[in-house]
Amino acid sequence: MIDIVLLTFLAATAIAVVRHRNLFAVVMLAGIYSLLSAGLFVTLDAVDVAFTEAAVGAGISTVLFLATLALTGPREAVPVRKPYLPMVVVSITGAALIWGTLDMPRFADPQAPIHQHVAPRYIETSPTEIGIPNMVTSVLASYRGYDTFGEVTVIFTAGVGVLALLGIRRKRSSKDAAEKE
Amino acid sequence: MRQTHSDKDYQVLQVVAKLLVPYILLFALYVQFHGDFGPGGGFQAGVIFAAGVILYAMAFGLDKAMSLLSPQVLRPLAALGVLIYGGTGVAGMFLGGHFLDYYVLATPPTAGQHLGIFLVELGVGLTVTCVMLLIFFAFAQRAEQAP
Amino acid sequence: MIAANLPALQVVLPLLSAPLCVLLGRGRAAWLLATVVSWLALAIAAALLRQVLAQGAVHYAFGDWAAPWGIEYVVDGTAAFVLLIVAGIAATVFPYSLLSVEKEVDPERQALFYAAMLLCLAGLLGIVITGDAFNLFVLLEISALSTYTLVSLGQDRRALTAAYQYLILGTIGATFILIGVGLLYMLTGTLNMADLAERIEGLHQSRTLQTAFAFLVVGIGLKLALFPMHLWLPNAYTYAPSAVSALLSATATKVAVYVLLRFLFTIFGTWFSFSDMNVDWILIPLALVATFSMSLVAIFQNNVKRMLAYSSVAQVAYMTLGIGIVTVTGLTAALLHLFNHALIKGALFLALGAVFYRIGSVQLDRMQGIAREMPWTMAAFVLAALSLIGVPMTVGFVSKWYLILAALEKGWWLVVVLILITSLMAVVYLWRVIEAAYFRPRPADREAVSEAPWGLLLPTWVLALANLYLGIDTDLSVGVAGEAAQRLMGLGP
Amino acid sequence: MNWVGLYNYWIVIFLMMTGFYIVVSQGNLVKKLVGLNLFQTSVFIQYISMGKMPGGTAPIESSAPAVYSNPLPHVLILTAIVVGVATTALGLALAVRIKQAYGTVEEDRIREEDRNV
Repeated sequence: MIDIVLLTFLAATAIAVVRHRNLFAVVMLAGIYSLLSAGLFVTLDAVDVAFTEAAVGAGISTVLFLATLALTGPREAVPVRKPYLPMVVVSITGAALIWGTLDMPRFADPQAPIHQHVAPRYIETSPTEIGIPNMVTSVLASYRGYDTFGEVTVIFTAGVGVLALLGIRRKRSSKDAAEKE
Repeated sequence: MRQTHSDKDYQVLQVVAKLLVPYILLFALYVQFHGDFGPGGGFQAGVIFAAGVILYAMAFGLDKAMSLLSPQVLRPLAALGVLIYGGTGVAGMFLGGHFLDYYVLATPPTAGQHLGIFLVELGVGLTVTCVMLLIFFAFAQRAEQAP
Repeated sequence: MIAANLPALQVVLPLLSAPLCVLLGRGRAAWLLATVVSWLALAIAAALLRQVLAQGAVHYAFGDWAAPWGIEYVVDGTAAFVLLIVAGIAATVFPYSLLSVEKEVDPERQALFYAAMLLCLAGLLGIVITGDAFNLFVLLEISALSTYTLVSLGQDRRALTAAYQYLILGTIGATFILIGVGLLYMLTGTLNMADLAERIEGLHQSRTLQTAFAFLVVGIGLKLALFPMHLWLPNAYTYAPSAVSALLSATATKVAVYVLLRFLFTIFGTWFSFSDMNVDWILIPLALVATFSMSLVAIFQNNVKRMLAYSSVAQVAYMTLGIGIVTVTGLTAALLHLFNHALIKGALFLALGAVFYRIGSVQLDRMQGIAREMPWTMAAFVLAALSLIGVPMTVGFVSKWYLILAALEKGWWLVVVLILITSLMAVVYLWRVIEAAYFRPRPADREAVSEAPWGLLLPTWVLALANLYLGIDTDLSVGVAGEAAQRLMGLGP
Repeated sequence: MNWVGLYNYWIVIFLMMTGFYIVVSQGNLVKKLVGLNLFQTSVFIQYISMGKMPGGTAPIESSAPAVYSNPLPHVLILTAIVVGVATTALGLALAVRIKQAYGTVEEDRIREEDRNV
């Protein structure tokens, strides 16, 4: 039941993000959205994911957004055009997804294929095969360790990209700082 | 970070930061090395560690944080993290297995898995901490000079 | 040890060289490392192709975890063929980039530039070779993030907006792919491509499967600039640094075409893709409209890089047309054109990069009379241009020939006529460049320049001559492409 | 047909589409990135939802016998979160540079600027 409540809050937050024109408020709402989804992940037994989403979505991302807003300004311009085309595109996409849900395994159905194939081995044998109790860590670092290698590379790529774009200047000498004052 | 803050605001923040930052960094280390048993691991640890330093930078100023953890050091360390991860994989290759085979790293097999997972999580933690801080420094340095 | 680990080394070698580049920190050292690695990657790709031709598909399990529990790499004929062209292009573009990048990218950023180039290469190679649907997403993002960075390093400020636009559309595409892969996982419980293919068999009537299919096709379509989802491409190719334009135009969209092939034929299967979902009814009309309209737009461009970018959208449409025909000949044509167009566009963009190196512009009016000053550069351009048009004795002719054959087999005369018309349109836009370069006098306000340095000429000519050589000796490309096409159609040995 | 088991998914789809709508409809480059974040986070919720087992617990082995939720979606989403924050950081860096080069982060005004050159 608690997940329905959380989902409703999430929906409310998302709508608020669409409507607000003050970008500081928007970024804060996005942070709240992350926190709420972290809460939802806990109710869905994904504690590792919840932990990460809270730290990244509500923490690091928010800090980066705020730093950007300090540079780009907090007000959003009022759009001149009515967003009919985006509305159509989004409606079609959403309708396709809803249609796709009709043949989906139901929520929390123990007979769903994902509980029958591949995953059982992780759950049943990883504690003995790998020797550590946290199955998420086992899968992440060993069975699918190559994905995680890719993940580290992705974050490294982002670092390369941001450094190439923004750069970090060496420490300003105190003289430069004095001139700026 | 902004000049508009009064000194009093800073003082409150500084006291809070002084109390919190060491615990945050310790917690990050705990998360790094406890990922086998509870939730956590290299990525979360890296983000939390970075968050601790970011809090420090907000309270005591960017320059101070950057002289503590200089970008010139962070940049090679970020690269090193990826190399530790990849190196673990290559080691598996040299010892007769495939890339990222941990069983060949040590006997008994589970010890090999422990070692392998420890090493790759270390690589993840290092790269994530350093990249997150580099990105934060890059943004914050620009933001400080905003009009 | 090395022979058994070739599939992993193919990707891991460039991937691990990227952090090394950052450690080296200096432009020239990073360049040297990147170049050597690109040559090694080519050698590995060649060795893999030999291995595959001799003994069939090669499987490689990461961490020695058997699929579907672990991630595996699978190199079959198709993959080896695409690996070869991607690594081959990289092996010519990387040496070229030394001079070009010294001119276009400021020194502090050069080491990062080469790191990003290597990451992009590793990502693209990985996408081709991976046998795991989620791993594909991860590698796709590695190549995508490095590509956004590379595009943004162009000198013009519009490079920044081009990169931003690319980032938004690319991420939407990637997220669509993520949704599609998630739905597939939900239905089957597996992420391994071979395992997926097996389990999808019995699910053809599932609406969830059909939705997954739609999302994957749209997501991949965004990545391969499938008309009308090509909006990011012209700006990205126009404002990126020259070496980046050459690398991207020759490899990125080709790899996306390959991914589309993989999903349509290997994972979903010919029957589901074309008889149940009728994706050919979408691919063929879009391809026909795209070749015509994009060739038309290309004619009116004054920036030659932009002209070639629109031409790329049109050429990619030839490939999707070949796929949409769904015959062995059609697929052979698509694969051949994938290979050949990489050679053609690679050579053209490298030649343009040499022009840019000297005169700092690729606007038509600035390029007037350039052929007298840079005869070798422009000769390579003309050679590749002939290949793009499809003149006999060039690779461009070979792939168009097969495409026309494929259309004739179906009795689609109108399609044949349209292919010929769009080839004529290519003559028109390329002629505009040739006319300006050869028959116009140098504009008064442009200084006379000398021929490009050999560091730029040599790689350009390597690709230009490859256009000629592989157009005459077609055994390798046609042989491998034909066999790969048969296998994709499920007819092969 | 049992519709109740799908209700969760429908809300998640609504969330996804809200994020997607922000990306394609908004003209402010920073807000677009917020939308992209929302879009991706909602896809994460979709993935995590499908791993849930009734009466399950977090997939960390405990001494008491228990039903565990499927760990694989969790692993995939951990990776995807990282990809998401990497994209966000890069996108924001681009926005900062665009502001510097154009003096604005509004799409319409950037287009105008480009037309005037």
